[in-house]
Amino acid sequence: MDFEPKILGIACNWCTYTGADLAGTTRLKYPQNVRTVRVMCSSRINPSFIIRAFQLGADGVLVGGCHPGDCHYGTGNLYARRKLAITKKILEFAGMDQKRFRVEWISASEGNKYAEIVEEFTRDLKALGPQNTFRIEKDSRERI
Amino acid sequence: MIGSKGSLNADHCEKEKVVFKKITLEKLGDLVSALKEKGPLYAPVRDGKAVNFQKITKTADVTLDFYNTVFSPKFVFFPQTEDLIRYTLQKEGAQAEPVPIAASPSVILGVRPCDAKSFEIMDRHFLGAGIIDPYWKNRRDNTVVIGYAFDPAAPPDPADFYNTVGIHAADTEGSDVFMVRKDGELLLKGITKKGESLLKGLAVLDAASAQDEAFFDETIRKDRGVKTRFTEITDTAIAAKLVGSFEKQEIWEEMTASCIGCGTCTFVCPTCYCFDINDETLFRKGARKRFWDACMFTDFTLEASGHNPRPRIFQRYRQKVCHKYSYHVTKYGCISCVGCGRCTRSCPVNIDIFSIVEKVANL
Amino acid sequence: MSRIGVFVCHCGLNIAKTVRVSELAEFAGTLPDVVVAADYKFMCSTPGQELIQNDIKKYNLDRVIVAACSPLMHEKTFRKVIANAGLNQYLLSIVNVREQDAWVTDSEDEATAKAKALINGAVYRARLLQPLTARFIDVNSDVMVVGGGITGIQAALELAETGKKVYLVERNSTIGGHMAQFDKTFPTLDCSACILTPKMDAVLQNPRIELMTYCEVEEVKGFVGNFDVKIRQKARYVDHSKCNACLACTEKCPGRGTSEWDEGLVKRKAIYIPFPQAVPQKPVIDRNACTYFKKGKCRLCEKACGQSAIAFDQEDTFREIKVGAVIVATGYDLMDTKPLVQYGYGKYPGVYHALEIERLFNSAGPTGGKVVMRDGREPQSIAILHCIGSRDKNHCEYCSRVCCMYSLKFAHLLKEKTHGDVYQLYIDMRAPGKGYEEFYNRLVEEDVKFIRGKAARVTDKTDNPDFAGKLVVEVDDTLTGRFATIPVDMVVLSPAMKPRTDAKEMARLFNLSTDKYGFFMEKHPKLAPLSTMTEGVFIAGACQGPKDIPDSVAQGTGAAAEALTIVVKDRLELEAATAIVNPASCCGCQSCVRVCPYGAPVFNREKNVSEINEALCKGCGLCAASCPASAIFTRHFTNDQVMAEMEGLMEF
Amino acid sequence: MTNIKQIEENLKREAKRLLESKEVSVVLAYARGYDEHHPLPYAARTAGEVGNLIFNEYCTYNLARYLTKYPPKTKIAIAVKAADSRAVVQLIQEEKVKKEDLVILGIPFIGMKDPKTGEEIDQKTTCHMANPVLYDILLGEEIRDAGAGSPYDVLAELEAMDQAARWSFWEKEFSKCIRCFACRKACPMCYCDPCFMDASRPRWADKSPTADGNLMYHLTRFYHLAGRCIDCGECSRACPMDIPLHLFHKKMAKECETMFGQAAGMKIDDKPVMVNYGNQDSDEMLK
Repeated sequence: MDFEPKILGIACNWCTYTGADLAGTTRLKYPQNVRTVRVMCSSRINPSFIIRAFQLGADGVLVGGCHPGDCHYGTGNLYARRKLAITKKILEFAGMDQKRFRVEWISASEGNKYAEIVEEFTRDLKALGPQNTFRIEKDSRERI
Repeated sequence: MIGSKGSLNADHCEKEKVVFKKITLEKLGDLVSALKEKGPLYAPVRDGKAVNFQKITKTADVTLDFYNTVFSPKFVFFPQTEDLIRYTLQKEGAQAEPVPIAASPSVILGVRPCDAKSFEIMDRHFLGAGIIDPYWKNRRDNTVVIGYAFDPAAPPDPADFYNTVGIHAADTEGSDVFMVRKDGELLLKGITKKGESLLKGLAVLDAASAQDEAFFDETIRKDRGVKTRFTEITDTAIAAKLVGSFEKQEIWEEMTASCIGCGTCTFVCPTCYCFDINDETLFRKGARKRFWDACMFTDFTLEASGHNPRPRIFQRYRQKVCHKYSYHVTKYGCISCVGCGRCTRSCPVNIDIFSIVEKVANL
Repeated sequence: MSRIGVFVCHCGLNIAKTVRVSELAEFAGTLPDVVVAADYKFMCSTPGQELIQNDIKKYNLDRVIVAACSPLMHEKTFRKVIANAGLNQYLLSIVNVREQDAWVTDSEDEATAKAKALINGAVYRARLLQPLTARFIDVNSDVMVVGGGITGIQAALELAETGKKVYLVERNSTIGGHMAQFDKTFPTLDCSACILTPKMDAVLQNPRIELMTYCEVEEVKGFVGNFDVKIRQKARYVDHSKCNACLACTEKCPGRGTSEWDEGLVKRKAIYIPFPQAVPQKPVIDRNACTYFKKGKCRLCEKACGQSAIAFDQEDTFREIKVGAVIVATGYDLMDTKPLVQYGYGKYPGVYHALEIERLFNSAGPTGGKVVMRDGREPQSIAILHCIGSRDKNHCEYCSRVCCMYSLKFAHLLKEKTHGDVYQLYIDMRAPGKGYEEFYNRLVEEDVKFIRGKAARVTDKTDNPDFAGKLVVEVDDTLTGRFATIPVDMVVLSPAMKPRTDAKEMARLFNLSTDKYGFFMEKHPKLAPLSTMTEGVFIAGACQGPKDIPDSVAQGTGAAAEALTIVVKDRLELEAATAIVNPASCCGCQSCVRVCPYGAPVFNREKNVSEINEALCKGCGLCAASCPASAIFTRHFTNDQVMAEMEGLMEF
Repeated sequence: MTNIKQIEENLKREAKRLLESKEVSVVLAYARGYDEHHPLPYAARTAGEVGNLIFNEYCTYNLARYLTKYPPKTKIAIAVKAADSRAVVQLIQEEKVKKEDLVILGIPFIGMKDPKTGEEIDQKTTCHMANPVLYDILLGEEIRDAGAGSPYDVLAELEAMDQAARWSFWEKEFSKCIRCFACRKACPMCYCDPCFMDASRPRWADKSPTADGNLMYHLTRFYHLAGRCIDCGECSRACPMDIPLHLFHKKMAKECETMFGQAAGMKIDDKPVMVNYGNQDSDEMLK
């Protein structure tokens, strides 16, 4: 069987999650590789969540928020942008392929953008193959 | 003094049936290979600037050119982490299985006298407190300790204070085999039956001469003269002093003012045995783990209610000193410190535990 | 150990067509802690709801998972369902197997596999869900309107009309604002005072409006529904409770101050009302102009006053009021054109700015409505310069929106009053309002000379002897492509509308954000143009950006309606999923205080920990993600809940 | 550069003056440890205790770490070298200490030695500055001819690696971690107590030192210090396992400087970058 990457999505309630719903309402088809956690705002995302997602075996992580300036909470995603930017740098310097971590601003009206991004991301991750950098090897946790 | 209390592992051999061998340093590799065949071998390995005991995979890694390791070899008997139980969460509840206690016969090569002594102090706790810790016991029983004398010609590290706690630079106590370096050779003497039978089974070793034996005894004699520090402390006196000073908060605060509250001193210490037990689960699989804890950490005594009996650093530091030099004396009859100086050397802010003990002794 | 029930909805065929629903329910039944799993045609239907409620009772469930449509669709429905069965409504997790699963694939296998992973994630999360209780606060039904310009007046009147008590706070001694300075209003050219003064009077007459002129907001505390506002009543030196507005005092006064209302074109008395129709009609003393305050003697006004209303010993007083909502309508300032030295304002007496011209037109103005210049001459030629400071990257990048139209109005009035030559120097003519384009067309007919180009310079130096004594306006005419020099007697500048100089201070008082120019930021540019990030505080009029009178009035009315949505309620439901600080873990770094858009976290210096005012918290979670010590819990989206959900999602 | 003995004398003189005049109640500096090569951070509280103060090449330790343990409004004089002064500035930015409560005794000196190894500390492993950025009293002459180069030069090797090589480098380094937490405890900016690692809901990382838990601990800590780390190198020196933590911190500092245009601990009225946003921010940062 072909490699099917697992993508952990983290989407803000007001824009990206709603946009993802819209993709469904308009019956757009995209790969079923993304599993989404809903949070109220992209600024809720603690960078440790991203690290954890990779440790749990995510082959890619997709964070979605409102376009900067359109945040439901005004400035939340402006802070989020900095947090996520530095998260990206951390992952990269630690040796994680930074292509596995995507941040996208997807508004509630951009169902098609959501579908396109999931499609594209899934394709990219298939090309990259499984993520074994941070993934916890369950049987090698003991050490002496 | 510690030595006067005797050892729980006392199966010292008779004087006349001494097993005494030697090997040239060039053939250290052969010795290492031979020891490795007996089972897992732990020996000093240089990694960057530091030398530490490691489980040997490559013969050439072993070095005997070191003063002392950064970490004590206690982890051979008491690993930093070990699984006690492994379990799987299921619909009907957890399926758990204890991890079998199985230790193959192993050898630790190159243990300094103070560290060898530390094993005996730890025995009192893990074996002599009324409950026998099977993990410790199993590994202790199956391991041969090859002690290694300090070079009497080299000055001791200023952080060391082993002779002030009654241990000498070439004490054989705690070792099964004791090793002395003579120019390009290693002299190995069997101290216990376990040690002797190990030596007997090592074909790579040559027989040692009477001259060698004289050198061996001379080294031990000379090493008795190696002085680390000059304040003499006695177990019971310091234990009493500490009890008396407990309430003198200001003094303790002042003495420990620079402590930052990390756990380095306890982790490098050969006689710190505190551990925590925690269940750690990922998805549905998990293990009940035992792992080192440090009394210097804030959460060491944190209670579920949120109350912490030792919220401040001076309280935790005082606990560490009192435990080692007072409570341990009361409970096990000796202080729980071998003066190896590791805590002092590793301390990020150069706190010297012995200076604190000295101050208390002189109060 | 939790007791979880999983309920899988078919949604007719919407879900069941692609997701194998019975297989899904069966799978859910195998998960640890799941005690019952069922599927049904329509979970949101009455029988579906009853199925859930019966199972809650039958199996003693303490957590419910519904795999159905998006939580944005039916989360509220199912919360009610479980609440009616006695479970806390927050012990519910919705799994979106319709919009984000069944509808976006044709593959049964893929859809079913994804649904399983999603349910597993929900089970992991459900175990850690905590019951939450909605909290209510009482709402103060009064409203404060800050700013007594046309916007504030409109808002106050509308609110009072609904029966609410309104405090109208104005820093000047009269309400009316900039509109009171205007002579005519575009495009209808009706008299500004004629339409404004009845409204000002209506404010005065309305028993539900407490007019607080000569007052400034000093401090704002509290939160939506319960603001505590401290107001400074500046000393008037006239006891308005005694004053009968006879104004005898003003006649006797020898002091001279600069008339703000007349834009400094004339002097006024030291004890004065700004203009004849001022509301209230009671004078104040300008300390800086008063002879008594300056020299220690005079007190002529005191002698003239039959009411003994003069009170030289008055001091600023403070008053605390409680309101449920606030409307900020603090208006704008006209840009100071002096720094734009190329236009010579302040250097050449023949250069005027827009508000000065308004006053020259006005029959109550310094010239009695005649257009005569500072030197007494009537101008024979006038150039009106558009976009002074506006649409200029070096000053105000934005378009001030009203200048084109009032410049046209000026042209019309100047033409009418002077019969001189009138030039309009414009970049683009912007006339998008109702009747505006028609007004422009009308002016084109009126022999006004339109030159498309931004004036480069105004100077009195010229080599051309014909231009002697004239002001020469230099402009690149972009229609002809030629550089033109226009000799005129008078130059009128149409400067940018800017935020009030103290807008930042005001923003800090009310915890508003400002845009890059300093105008107050609305919550959403399209959908919440009057709301702000501070709940219960609304903005209206030119304090949000340049606006003309109709827009300002519309916003005033709109803000009144917005404020009403709050104060009409007795109690306000607060967000239950708010953040809370665990004081035992807080390291006092104040990251939360620095990032919160709502000012909900406050640093308690005594305890050295942050505390969150839950009435202000909107539950976005920014503080929790910014907290290095993990001391903040965003209820319903706590770190452990999110981490557990991720673990569940990634297991299979 | 002023002679180190002279600096010590100046330090003692100023400390005595400050304590005698009651301008401060504590002088944070160094005293002799168990030998002169191992000085101890020391808080002198009386003029009489000033005699215990020393300053030599081994007085490496960043004393800013101790500032946060004093109750608010304590008047403190603190001896700082270049990087240490940046820590003080950063703490002022974060309102953990107030400038008006501090008398900053600046020490311009290059050539400190690591007490553990006795070797001179390579400037490149720290913030590569010679003079304190903020001080009230400078205890020596300002150094004008400080060495050339950037504090980020040492990153070249790691930056040039491909991702797999970098991961194997860090994987090996992090696997050494024994969770003694010396890095966080030695860090002047790590003043959280308890730390996120001590939290039990959730446990961000296993309490036992597992490789994945170590990864979570260190990466998260790098994040917490992004834009705050003042590059004193104390974490790496404190580490008994010799994990080169400073390299990662440096990289984050470099990225923050590039993206947000602000280095940590340079100006007291800066706002920490990770609790801020700016007009220059763009989505390019996420590329």
